Amino acid sequence: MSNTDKASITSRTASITKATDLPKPTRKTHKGLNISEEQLLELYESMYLQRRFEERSMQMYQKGKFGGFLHLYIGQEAVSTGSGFALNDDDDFITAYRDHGHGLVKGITPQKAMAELFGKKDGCSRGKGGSMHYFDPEKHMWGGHGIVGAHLPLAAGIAFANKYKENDRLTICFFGDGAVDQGALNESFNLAQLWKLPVIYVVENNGYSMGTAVHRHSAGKLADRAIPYGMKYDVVNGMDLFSVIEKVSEVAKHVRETQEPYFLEIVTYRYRGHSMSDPANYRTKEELEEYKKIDPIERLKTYILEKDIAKEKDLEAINEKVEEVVLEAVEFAENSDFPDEEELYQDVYADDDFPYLT
Amino acid sequence: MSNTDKASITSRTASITKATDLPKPTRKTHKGLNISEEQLLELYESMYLQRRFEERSMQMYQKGKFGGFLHLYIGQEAVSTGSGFALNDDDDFITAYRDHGHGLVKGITPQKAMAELFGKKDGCSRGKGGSMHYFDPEKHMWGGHGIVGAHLPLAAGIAFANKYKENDRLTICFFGDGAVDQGALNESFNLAQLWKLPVIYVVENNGYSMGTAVHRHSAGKLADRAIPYGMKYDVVNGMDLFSVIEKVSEVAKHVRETQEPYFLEIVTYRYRGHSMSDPANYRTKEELEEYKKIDPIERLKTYILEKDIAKEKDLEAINEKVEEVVLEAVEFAENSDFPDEEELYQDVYADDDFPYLT
Amino acid sequence: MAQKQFREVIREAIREEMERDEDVFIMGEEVAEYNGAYKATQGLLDQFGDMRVLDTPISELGFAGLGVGAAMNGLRPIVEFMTFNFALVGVDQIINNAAKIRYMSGGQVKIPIVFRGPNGSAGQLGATHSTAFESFYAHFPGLITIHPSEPYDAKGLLKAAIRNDSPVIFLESEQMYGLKQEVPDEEYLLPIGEAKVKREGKDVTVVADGKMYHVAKQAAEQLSKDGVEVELIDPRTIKPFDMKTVIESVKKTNRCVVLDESHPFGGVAAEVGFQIQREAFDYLDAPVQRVTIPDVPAPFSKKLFDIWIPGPKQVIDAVNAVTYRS
Amino acid sequence: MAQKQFREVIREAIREEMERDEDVFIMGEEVAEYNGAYKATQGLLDQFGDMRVLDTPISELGFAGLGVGAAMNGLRPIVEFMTFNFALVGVDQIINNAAKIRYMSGGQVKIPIVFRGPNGSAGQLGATHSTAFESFYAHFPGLITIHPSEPYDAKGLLKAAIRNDSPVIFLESEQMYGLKQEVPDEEYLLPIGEAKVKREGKDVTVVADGKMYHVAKQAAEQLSKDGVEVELIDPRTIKPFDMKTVIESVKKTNRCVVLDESHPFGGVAAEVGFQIQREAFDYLDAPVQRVTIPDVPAPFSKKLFDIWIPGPKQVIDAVNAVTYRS
Ligand SMILES: Cc1ncc(C[n+]2csc(CCOP(=O)(O)OP(=O)(O)O)c2C)c(N)n1
Ligand SMILES: Cc1ncc(C[n+]2csc(CCOP(=O)(O)OP(=O)(O)O)c2C)c(N)n1
Ligand SMILES: [Mg+2]
Ligand SMILES: [Mg+2]
Repeated sequence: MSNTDKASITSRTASITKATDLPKPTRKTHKGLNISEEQLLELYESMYLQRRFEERSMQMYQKGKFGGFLHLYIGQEAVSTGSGFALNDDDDFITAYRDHGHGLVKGITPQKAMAELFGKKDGCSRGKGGSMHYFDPEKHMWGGHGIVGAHLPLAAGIAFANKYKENDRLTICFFGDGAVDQGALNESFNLAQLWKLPVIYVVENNGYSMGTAVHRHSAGKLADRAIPYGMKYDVVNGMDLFSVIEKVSEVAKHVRETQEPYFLEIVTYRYRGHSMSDPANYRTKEELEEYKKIDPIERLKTYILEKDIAKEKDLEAINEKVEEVVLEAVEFAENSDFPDEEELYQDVYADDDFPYLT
Repeated sequence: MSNTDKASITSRTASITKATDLPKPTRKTHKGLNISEEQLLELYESMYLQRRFEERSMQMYQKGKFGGFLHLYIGQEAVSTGSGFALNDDDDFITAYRDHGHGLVKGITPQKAMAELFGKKDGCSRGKGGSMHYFDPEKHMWGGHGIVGAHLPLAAGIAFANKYKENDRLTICFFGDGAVDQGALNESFNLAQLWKLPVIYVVENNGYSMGTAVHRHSAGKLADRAIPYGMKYDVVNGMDLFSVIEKVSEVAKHVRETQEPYFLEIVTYRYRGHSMSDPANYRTKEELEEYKKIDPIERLKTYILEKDIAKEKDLEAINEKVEEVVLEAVEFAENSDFPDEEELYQDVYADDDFPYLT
Repeated sequence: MAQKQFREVIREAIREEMERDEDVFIMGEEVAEYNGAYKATQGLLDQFGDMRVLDTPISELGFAGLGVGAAMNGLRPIVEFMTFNFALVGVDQIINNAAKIRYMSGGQVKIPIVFRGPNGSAGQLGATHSTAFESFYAHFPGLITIHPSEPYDAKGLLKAAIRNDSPVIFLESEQMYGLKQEVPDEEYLLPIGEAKVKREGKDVTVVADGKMYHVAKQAAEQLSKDGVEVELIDPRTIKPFDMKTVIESVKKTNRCVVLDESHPFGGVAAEVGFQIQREAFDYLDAPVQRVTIPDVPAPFSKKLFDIWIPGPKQVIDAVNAVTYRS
Repeated sequence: MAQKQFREVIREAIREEMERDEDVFIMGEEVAEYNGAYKATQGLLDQFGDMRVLDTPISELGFAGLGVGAAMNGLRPIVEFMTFNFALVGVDQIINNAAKIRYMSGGQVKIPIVFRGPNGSAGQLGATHSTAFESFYAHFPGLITIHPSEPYDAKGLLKAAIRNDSPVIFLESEQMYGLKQEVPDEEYLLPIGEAKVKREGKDVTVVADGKMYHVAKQAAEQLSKDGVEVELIDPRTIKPFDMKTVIESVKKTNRCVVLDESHPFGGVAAEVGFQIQREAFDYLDAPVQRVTIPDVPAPFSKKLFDIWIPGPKQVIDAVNAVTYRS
C-alpha cells in the first residue's frame, strides 16, 4: 500500500499562512483603563526587561554558559505583564516551562532569574530547577512546570487552599495551546467549576505546540473547552497589552466576587523556535513578520510617543537602565557559586536526616 | 473552626428526588422504525434474557457460587439491546465493568457468560476475566473494562483500525456518567474528531456514579462535553427501546457515511445498588419506583400486547424459554471445570515459552 | 485499651488529626456522603462539613494534583484513592509533582500530603484491581511509603504521616479493614522508618509487610511446632526501609526469607535481599529467598487466584530451603 | 557494513518493518511533519503518508490507549513518546490495558504494540525530564522491556519488537542517538531476551544496560590497564532478563557489579544482585555491588548533575570493593 492508496487522515492544507486569528484589540486608552502615566512607563520597562533578559539568556546559552532546555517567551510579554498588572501582588501565578516572563513579572529579580539559568546557588530555585522551574512562593510564583498540562490541577489546588483560608487571593494559571489536549485540563475545569474555585485558566495560544499548528492538535476552538462545564470564557488579543489588562482586570473582579473559575484564551505569538534547537521550519517567515509588525513592546512604545507621555529619549533611558540591569544579572550569575555538593541530598525530604538509600 | 464556620463548597440540596431528567421518548411505532413483529419479539426476548440472567447471577453470588464484584445492569437493558439492534453484527462493542447486558447482546452465550462469573474455563474469558471482563473478539465484543474511563481511548483505537482497514465497521463505546469526568474522555474525543474516527461514544447516564448523583460529580450537562470538539451529540431516552433504536440507527448511518465520531447521552437508571455490597442509601425509594414504572421491558410488553402483536401467553412462553436457558447456563457453569493450574502462566505473553521470573 | 478494627483506627487517626489541625482535610471518591467505599471515613462529613470532607469526581489525576497544589499552598490534604489501582491514571501527579517539586524549587515548597487507600489484591477482582504498589512507589525518591499490617501500627503511623511535611503513600488493604487489635485509648504516634521485630526467633529471619505479614505469621506458628523458630520482622515503613533491624537479625539467624505482595522483578523482596547480601555477606549461611506474587497478572478464577496469592506453604518451603531442611 | 548512528538505525528498523507489513504504523508527538523531535522518524511521513505516520496532540493517555485499541483490532502500532517521562500521564494504558488485556481475555486478544522513545536523563533537564524507567516497566507482568546500548543491538531488537505479538517497551536515549557503530547492510533481527558478553574477562563480571553500558566500558578499559579484566555483559533486554549468561559469568569470575540508570530501590541492579546471590551463592567471593543513580531526583545545576549521574569512577570503586582492592 503506497502513500497515495491510503486515505489521508488529516487534510494538510499547504496554504495556511497564519496559525491563529487575533481578536480586535481594545479601543480603550490608558486613562480608560485607569493606568497612570507612571505605570505606563513601568509596564514598558517590565516588558522590555523580559525581552532583554531573554535575549541575553540566549546569548549566554550559545556561549555555553549553561545547558539544558531554553524556551524563550519573546513576543508573548504582553500576556505576563498585563496579567501581573491586573492582579494583586499576592495573587498566585503558576505556569509551564516557558516561565521567565512570568517569573520576572512576579518579582523574581533578574539576578536570581539569571543565576537559576546558570545553575547557581543564588538562583530563584537555588540552581536545582533551571530554566523550566522558576519558583518563588514568597512572591506567589509557584513554578515553572515541565510536564505539559500537569500544573493545571496544581492551580486548582492552590485556588482551593485560598478559598479554604478565605484569604481573597486568586490564582492564575498559564499554559500553552498544546496543553489544552491533556485530560488534565478537563479534570481541572470540572473540579474548579464544581467546587467554585477562584482560578483563572489562561491558554497562551501562540499558534503552535512545538511544530504542530493549533488546528492540527486541537479540534474546535480552544476557548470552547470551557463550555461543557458552564465555565465563563473569553478570547483576548495577547499582542496588545491594554487588551490583556482590560480583560484580566474584569475577569479578576468577577472571579473574586463569585469565587468561580474563568477560562481565557489569550492569542499571542512566539518569535523564536520552541526551544533553542528548533529552527521553526513549520512556519513561514511571512507569518513571523506579520506578528513582529504588531509587537507588543513596539506597540506600547508607539502609543506612549503618540500620546506624548514620554519622549523617545526617556524610553531610551529606560532601555539603557534595563540593559544595565540585565548585564548585572549576567555578572551576578557568573560570579555566584554552584551549590555545595551536599545540596544533592538536600530538599528531597522535609526530614534533613533522611536515610538515603545507596 | 467548626462545620458551620466554614463556607460550604457544594450546595447539598436535600430535595432532589430524581437524579436525571428523561427526554421524551420517540413517538414512532415499530413499523415506523422498520422493526418486524418477529424482531420485536426477539428484542423482548433479548431484554428479558439479560434481566433473568442477572437475577440468577445475583442469586448464585448470594449463594457463594462465585466471588469478586458483581455489577448488575438491571433497568438499563434498552440501551444495550437497542444499540445492538441498530448496529451490524460486525460492529464493535466495548464497555465498562457493567458488561453482562452488552456481552449477551453481542452474542456471548448465556452459558459462556455464566461460566465466566463462576471463573470456569468455559467462560467467555476462560475464567480469567470474571464479571467485569467479558471478552469475545470474534463476536466483536472487546470487553468489559474495570478502570473507569480507560476503555475510551481503546474505542478510538478500535475505530482507527477499522478506518485504516477501510472495512466499514463502526465502534460503539459505552461508559457510565462517572467516566465522563476522566480526562480520558476528552483526549479520546479530541483524537476522534481530529482524525475523524467512526466511533459512537455513549454515556449511559444512570444518574449515579456509585453513590454520587450526576450533578454532584459533573459540572454542566453531560452531552455538552462534545461541544468544544465540534463533535455531534444528542440526548436519548434510555428507558424506551424504540428511542434508542431510532437514535442509534440514525447516528450509525451518519457515522458510517461521514466517518466522524458522535456522542450520545442515553439517560437510564439502574435498579440495583452499584455492586452487591451497596445498599443504595443515597437515593429515595420513590425515585426507584418512578423508574420502575417506566421499566423498558414492561414498556415493550405493554406495547406488544396493546398492538396485539402477541398475546400474554406468547410472552409467557418466551419468558419460560428464557428461564430455561438461564437455568441451563447455571448448570453449565456449575459443571464446567476450573482452568488447569498451568493456565496461571498462560496468556500473559504471546510467547508460550516465556521465562517467567520467580 | 480496646479491640479496634483496622478501618476504625484509620478513621480515628484522620479524625484526631483533623480535630487537632484545621489545615487537614480529606477528599476522594465517595469519602463524604457515602461514608467511604470501605467505610474508613464514616461520620467525617457530619463532623467536619463539606469543605473539609469532599467527594470528588472520578478524576484521579485531577484531584491528586489538586491535593498537591493545596499542599503547596499551606494545607495538609489526605487524598483517598478508592484503591491504589486507580491511582495509576493520576500517578504523574504523585511521581512528577508531589515527589519532585520540593527539590526543583530548592526546598522552598513543602508538600505535606498523604495519599492513602487499599493496596494489592482483595480476592477475585481480576487483573486491573489487584496490583500491589509498595515497590513501585518506594522506587521513586521524594516519597515516603508506609505499609502497615496491623491496626496498632496503622494508627500511629497514619497520624505521623499526616504530620510529616513530605508526601506519604499510605497503603492499606480491603482484606485487612476488618482485622482487630488492642489499641490504646490515649493518643500515640509511631516513628516512620522503624521496623518491628514482632516475633523473636533464632533460626531464620522472615521479613514481611502488609498482608504478607499475616501469611508469614501463620507460617511461623506452624514452623514453630516443627521446631523452627522464626524471627519475624514487620518493616511497617517501606521507604525509608529500616535495614538495620533486618541486618541485626540476619547476623543472628544467618538466614532470611523476604515476603512481598508485589511482583518479583525489582520488588521489595529483591531490594531487601540485595541489601542483605551486601551488608551481611559473611553472616549468610544460605542465599536469601523471596516469596512474592508470581510474575503474572491476577487471574479471576478462584482456583487460579488461590495459587497466585502466596500462602504459608510457600513461606514454609522457602524457610526449608534456607535452613536446608527441604 | 556501514557506520550508522543510533537514530538512523531506529529509523531504518521502523521503515523496513513498515515496508514489510502494512499493518505497522507510527504515531506520536512531532513524529510526522517535524520529522521527530530527535529526528528518529525523519522522512517517514513522506514515504508512508499521514495515515501511517501520525502527529498526535499532547495526550499521552489518549494516544497510548488509541494504540492499544488499534493493536487489539489487528494493527501493529509503534507509539513514540517524546521521552518516557511524559508517558507517566498515560501509563495506566500501558500497565492496566496493554499488559493485562490479553490475560483478562483468556488469550483471545493479542496486543502487538511497541512503545518507544528516549529514557533516562539527557543532561541538565531537571527532575521531571530525567527519570529512567527500565526497572519500572520490568516490574509489571505482560510487558517486554528492551534497553539497548548500541546501534547494532537497537536495530535488530527493534525489528524483533515490532514483530512480537506482546506489548514491548523499547527504551532509547537522547544522548546516544548520535552514537555510531558498524551495522550490516542486509536485514537482520536479534532475539529478545538474550544478553551479550561484550568483553571477556576473568576477574569480575560487570552487568550494564543502556547508557550505563558505555560508562562500564570506559571503566573496564581503565581497569584493564590496572590489570583487572572485566567481563562486561550487556543484558540488552531487561524483561525477560537473561540471567543464565550472567550466572555463568559470575561462576567464572566470582564477583559482580551491576550498573543501572534507575534509582536504587528495587531497580534492575537490585533484581540482578538478588538473583545472583540466590543462584550462585556458593560462587561469590564478595557481595554483589551496585552502581545506580542516587536516590534523589535529578538536579539541574551542572555541578550537582555531574555528581548525580554515575561515571567510570564509581564503577572502578565498586570493582575495587568486590575484588577487595580498595
Ligand atoms: C506530557 C508531556 N508531553 C510532551 C512534552 C514535550 N513537550 C514539551 S513542550 C511541548 C509543546 C507544548 O506546546 P504549548 O503547550 O503550545 O506551549 P508553548 O511551547 O507554545 O509555550 C512538548 C510536546 C512534555 N514536556 N510533557
Ligand atoms: C479510575 C477508577 N477510579 C475509581 C474506580 C472505582 N469505581 C468503579 S465503578 C465507579 C463508579 C462509576 O460510575 P459510572 O461511571 O456512573 O458507572 P455505573 O456504575 O453507573 O454503570 C467507581 C468510582 C475505578 N474502577 N476506576
Ligand atoms: Mg504553543
Ligand atoms: Mg452511573
